[in-house]
Amino acid sequence: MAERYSSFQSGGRMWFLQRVTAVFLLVVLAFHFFLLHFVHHADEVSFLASSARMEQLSYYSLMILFLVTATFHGVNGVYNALVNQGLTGTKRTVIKWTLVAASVVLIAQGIRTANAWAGIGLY
Amino acid sequence: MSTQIPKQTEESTETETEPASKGDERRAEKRRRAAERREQRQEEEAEKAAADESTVELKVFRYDPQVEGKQEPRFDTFHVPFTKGMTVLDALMYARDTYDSSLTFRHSCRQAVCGSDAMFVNGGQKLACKTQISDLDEPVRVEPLPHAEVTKDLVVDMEHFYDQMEAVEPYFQTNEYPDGELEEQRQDRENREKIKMSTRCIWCGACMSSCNIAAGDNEYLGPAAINKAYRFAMDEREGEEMKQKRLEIIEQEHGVWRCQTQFSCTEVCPKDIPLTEHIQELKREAVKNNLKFW
Amino acid sequence: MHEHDVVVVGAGGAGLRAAIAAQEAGADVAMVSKLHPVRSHTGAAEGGINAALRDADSWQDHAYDTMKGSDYLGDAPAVEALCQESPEEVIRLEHWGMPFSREDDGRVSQRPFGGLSFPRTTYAGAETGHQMLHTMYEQVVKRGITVYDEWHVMDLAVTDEDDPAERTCHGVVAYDIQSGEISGFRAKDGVILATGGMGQVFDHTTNAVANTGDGVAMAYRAGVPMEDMEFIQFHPTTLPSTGVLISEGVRGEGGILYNEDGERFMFEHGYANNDGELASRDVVSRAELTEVNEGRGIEDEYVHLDMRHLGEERILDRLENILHLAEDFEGADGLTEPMPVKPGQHYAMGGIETNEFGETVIDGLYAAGECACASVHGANRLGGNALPELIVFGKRAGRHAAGEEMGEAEVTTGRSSDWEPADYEFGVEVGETDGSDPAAADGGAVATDAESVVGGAVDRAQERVDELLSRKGRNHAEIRSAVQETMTANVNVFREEGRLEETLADLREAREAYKDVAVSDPSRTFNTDLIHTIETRNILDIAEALTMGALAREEFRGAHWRKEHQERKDEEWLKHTLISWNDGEPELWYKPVVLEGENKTYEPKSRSY
Amino acid sequence: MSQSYNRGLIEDFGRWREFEAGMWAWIFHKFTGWVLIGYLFTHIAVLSTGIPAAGAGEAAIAAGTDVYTQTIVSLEGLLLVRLLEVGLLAVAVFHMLNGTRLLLTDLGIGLDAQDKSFYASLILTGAITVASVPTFIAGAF
Ligand SMILES: Cc1cc2nc3c(=O)[nH]c(=O)nc-3n(C[C@H](O)[C@H](O)[C@H](O)COP(=O)(O)OP(=O)(O)OC[C@H]3O[C@@H](n4cnc5c(N)ncnc54)[C@H](O)[C@@H]3O)c2cc1C
Ligand code: HEM
Ligand code: SF4
Ligand code: F3S
Ligand code: FES
Repeated sequence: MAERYSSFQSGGRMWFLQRVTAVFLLVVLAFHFFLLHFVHHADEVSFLASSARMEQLSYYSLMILFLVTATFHGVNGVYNALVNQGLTGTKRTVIKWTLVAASVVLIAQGIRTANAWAGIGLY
Repeated sequence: MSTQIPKQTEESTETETEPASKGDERRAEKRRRAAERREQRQEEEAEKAAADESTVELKVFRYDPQVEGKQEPRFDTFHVPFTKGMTVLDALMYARDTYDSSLTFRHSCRQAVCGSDAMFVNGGQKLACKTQISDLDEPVRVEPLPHAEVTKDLVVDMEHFYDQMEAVEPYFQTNEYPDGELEEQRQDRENREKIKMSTRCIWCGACMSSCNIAAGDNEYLGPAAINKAYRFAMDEREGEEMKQKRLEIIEQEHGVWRCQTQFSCTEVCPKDIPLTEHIQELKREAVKNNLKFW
Repeated sequence: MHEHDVVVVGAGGAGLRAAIAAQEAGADVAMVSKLHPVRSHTGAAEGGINAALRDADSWQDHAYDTMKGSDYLGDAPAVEALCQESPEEVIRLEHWGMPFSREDDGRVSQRPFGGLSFPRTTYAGAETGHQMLHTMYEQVVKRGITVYDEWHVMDLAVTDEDDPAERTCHGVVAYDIQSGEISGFRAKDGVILATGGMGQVFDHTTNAVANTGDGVAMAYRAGVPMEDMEFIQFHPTTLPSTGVLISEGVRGEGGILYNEDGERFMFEHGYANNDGELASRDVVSRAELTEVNEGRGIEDEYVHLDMRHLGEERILDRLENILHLAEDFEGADGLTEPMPVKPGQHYAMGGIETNEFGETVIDGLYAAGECACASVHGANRLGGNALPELIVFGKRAGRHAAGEEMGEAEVTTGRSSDWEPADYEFGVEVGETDGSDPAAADGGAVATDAESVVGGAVDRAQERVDELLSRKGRNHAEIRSAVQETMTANVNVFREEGRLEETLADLREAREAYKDVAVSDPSRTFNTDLIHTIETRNILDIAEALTMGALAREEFRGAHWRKEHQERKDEEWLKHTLISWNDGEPELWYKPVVLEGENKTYEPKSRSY
Repeated sequence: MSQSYNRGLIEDFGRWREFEAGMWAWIFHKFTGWVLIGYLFTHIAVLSTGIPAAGAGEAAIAAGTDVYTQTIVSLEGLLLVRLLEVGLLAVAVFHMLNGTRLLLTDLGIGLDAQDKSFYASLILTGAITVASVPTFIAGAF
């Protein structure tokens, strides 16, 4: 099957994932904004309230997924933009891995925060 | 003997010899009318000239790497008498033939089929021969296509564009010919309709010049080449196997995924080819195709 | 110096087909063209390609129609070759992917065209030439044939024996427009001229600005006779302000011509009682001009072509680009109003004398396409017969040049046994004014071995260019427009002796003026001023030959109408006019038409439609 | 493609005047996308104060004196932050609307109306932003 796989390049897959994550983000970001600015007002934020939400498994997992997709979508978007402007060669490889590293840090930090609220020991 | 139509010959000789013939009278009458019209027009033109409207002001980009005084790019101004129906190309030709024979631009067909004269007119990629002066604001600014190397004046180097066009294997390929020597391949009308617009490209390069992605990524195939690929990928005469290969070509690193749907290409194409639509359709085809394997 | 087996000059339909054929026959081919191939004027052809494809049709009928259309001045072996091979060539185009319009059953569509007894014109919308040109260029790309684009061929490299029939062509000299460099192209097996039309001889033309007849003029000066130059087709439906062509397809689909009084004059004034608008082009052109001359024209200039009754759907389906043309170039909306049209120069039936394999009298020199005269169109070309000519004779010339055995030619070239001298006295001196000016002259070569023939030609071209660039003088543009004006005024659809003579005098004057011509742009980069100046010389030579032919032929045949001679004179004029350059002293002579074909002998009949 | 010869005026930013809808949409989408990812990083950074807060003990949390709550409350107290949040909303809304436009484009829907849909995205973004100003500003004074 290996040869068959050569018929698609990551370009196409990434493009597709960018769209899929966009669709997901569209819903979740709307929900997120609505929840945190309209249902609960910005000046009412407190650790308690955050942690109350986070303790629900469904909310927790939605937020983690939100974080992961947003990071992927955002970082991949940035990377694409740079590549489209003619980023090539070593520079490109360096930036690529820097972005990957930044994403990993971002996601890790995000999960730790969520864990802190959810009362999960891992933070 | 006479292969000719007797009536016509007779009449045309008649008109020459007998001034009183009906045709002649009518002609004379019409001449008078035409003369009146002409007079009127001349008056109007004179008025216009007085109001300084009868000439068009052209600002033309000039550059020549070899000629002293032109090595530093500059704009030259030409005042060209306006006539009804005048195109940018007409104005340029007038300026060249009357004022400065070194004014250089490509042109040939004057009818939007050869694709030689895509230029940057008042900030848009246009075919000069297809752009009416009367539709433009004055002064009319004419520059060579952006994002291309200027050879001289309005002439740009098209080599890169040609390379991109030829990179997509722009030729029909199939292994499935009908049996008879004199048998054509069948193609239904619908399919021909589907590829129709894509076959109209005249290689003018306007689209490529307008696309920011192509400007940034020199290797991007560009809208015209992708459209060319579309023309073959969608042609059902080529068969499934070929389509697969075509999709691989346009899926390459600098292929369809580069397109950011800026729509500028579609906007400027003088042949009204829905380029963005074609690119998008190829992206979908490619994804569909890949989903089979993912 | 570049070296190839076959060098094809020009990359329009004929050149591309010739290159492909030569390459398939095993030759190393190079194409040299002053325009990038896809910019060639073949792309402008709209209407279609005639080919007897269907069972109910036959190539014999096509040949008959072509002969009749030619007013019996076509040479039967060439006409029959055209009609016999056109079907397979059209199918080949289809196999190369050309997007023809289709019928419901998926076969290629055909439509009726003027002068044809069967609807045998295959087409791709109203952009047949564009599709054909691009399809063939694609094949050239596929085969990896070398293309030198934007190289202007200035001259042929020909040996200088006294008798043109003994000369050999060893290659060409070309000027690289991009860099200003002049190079020789040595052609071991042959040079094929495919430089297209010469419409720029006139000022109201459907032809491109690049159609300056360079190949015709080069071959002429190298010693190849010009054949039937007086036969110029004027297309009846061109837009008055630009000369842009409105395809015959409009009339084929049912478009109607009206005069100012709203009369359908083709019938009502009896110009063509059977075929009406679909009569042969010369008939319709003269009818229109007669209407205008008799005061029934609109604005005293044109008539109306109306297609509104065809309905929007049909127009959009088959004639869509006509709508765009009328709107972009004339500001008329074909869906809601009739389009203004008038006759304009369209096609040159005559040209470089060749036989049915494209060979000229000079060894190793071939010609195909509009620049050549085989002759298939005789005194008048039928619509849709030029595109098949490109592919049929392009292929033949390509193969022959590459050395394929093709048998004995039946059409003769040069002065074979039955030529006939002409005793016509031109009142005006014609030909070279004074060969001493290196900028204006480009005579024959002096060597015999290939290398030095090409080398010598390069040197002369270089000298000429240097001279043009370095001296001061007048601009070519005024000379060019003087020629175009006199030609349009006097050598148009209607021709009379006195005015033709005047034209020769005007041309003489233009020649004198050309002696002072100079190029004011000193650049070596993309110097179009220089190119146009060189082209203007070609225009001059062609205009003169054309007018000479028009004066000599004292009859009315096909597209050639003479005021003083209102009938076709078969006893006297069933012959081709030929003009030889004779190193600057043009000479007129004749050769008989070949009416015996393989199929039958074509008896001249009255040409009524 | 010219890298070697810079034509100044023609190829520099002076060209923005000549951009059409599709190009503006592209530029705005880019800009908003970058702002959003930038914000995502800062957002997580700010929220991370929740980690020390969680370690600081129940009491502080209950009283609302933990680092996290304090940080958020003080930030939200600043008018500037509130205004930035309105900006963020505008950016996010535009990116979402135009993103939807792009997704439809990818599906081949509404290509002919691409300019109109861009203008619609702009107008809607404006409307939504203005409409939510009261909510966003509420309690800031
Ligand atoms: C508007 C229009 C519509 C037509 N419609 C039809 C139709 O419907 N059906 C039909 O059968 N016929 C039609 N014709 C006629 C037909 O299109 C032409 O006769 C034919 O295309 C000529 O092709 P060609 O290959 O001989 O020349 P072209 O296509 O004109 O090519 C000439 C080539 O020679 C090159 N060249 C010229 N001079 C030089 C030089 N000095 N050095 C190097 N290269 C040179 C040019 O670059 C070009 O590549 C139409 C013609 C016109 C003008
Ligand atoms: C809410 C729903 C969202 C939708 C519908 C959406 C849609 C899209 C789409 C379709 C693209 C691809 C553009 C292209 O490649 O042509 C894109 C790019 C991008 N998105 Fe989003 N997006 C959303 C949310 C987000 C979020 C939350 C972020 C930040 C984390 C983000 C950051 C980006 C970035 C940085 C780009 C790349 C921009 C560029 O081309 O420079 N998006 N978005
Ligand atoms: S797609 Fe349109 S704009 Fe692009 S090269 Fe072809 S005709 Fe020109
Ligand atoms: S302008 Fe460029 S980005 Fe895509 S839609 Fe056209 S190719
Ligand atoms: S001159 Fe041929 S496209 Fe404009």
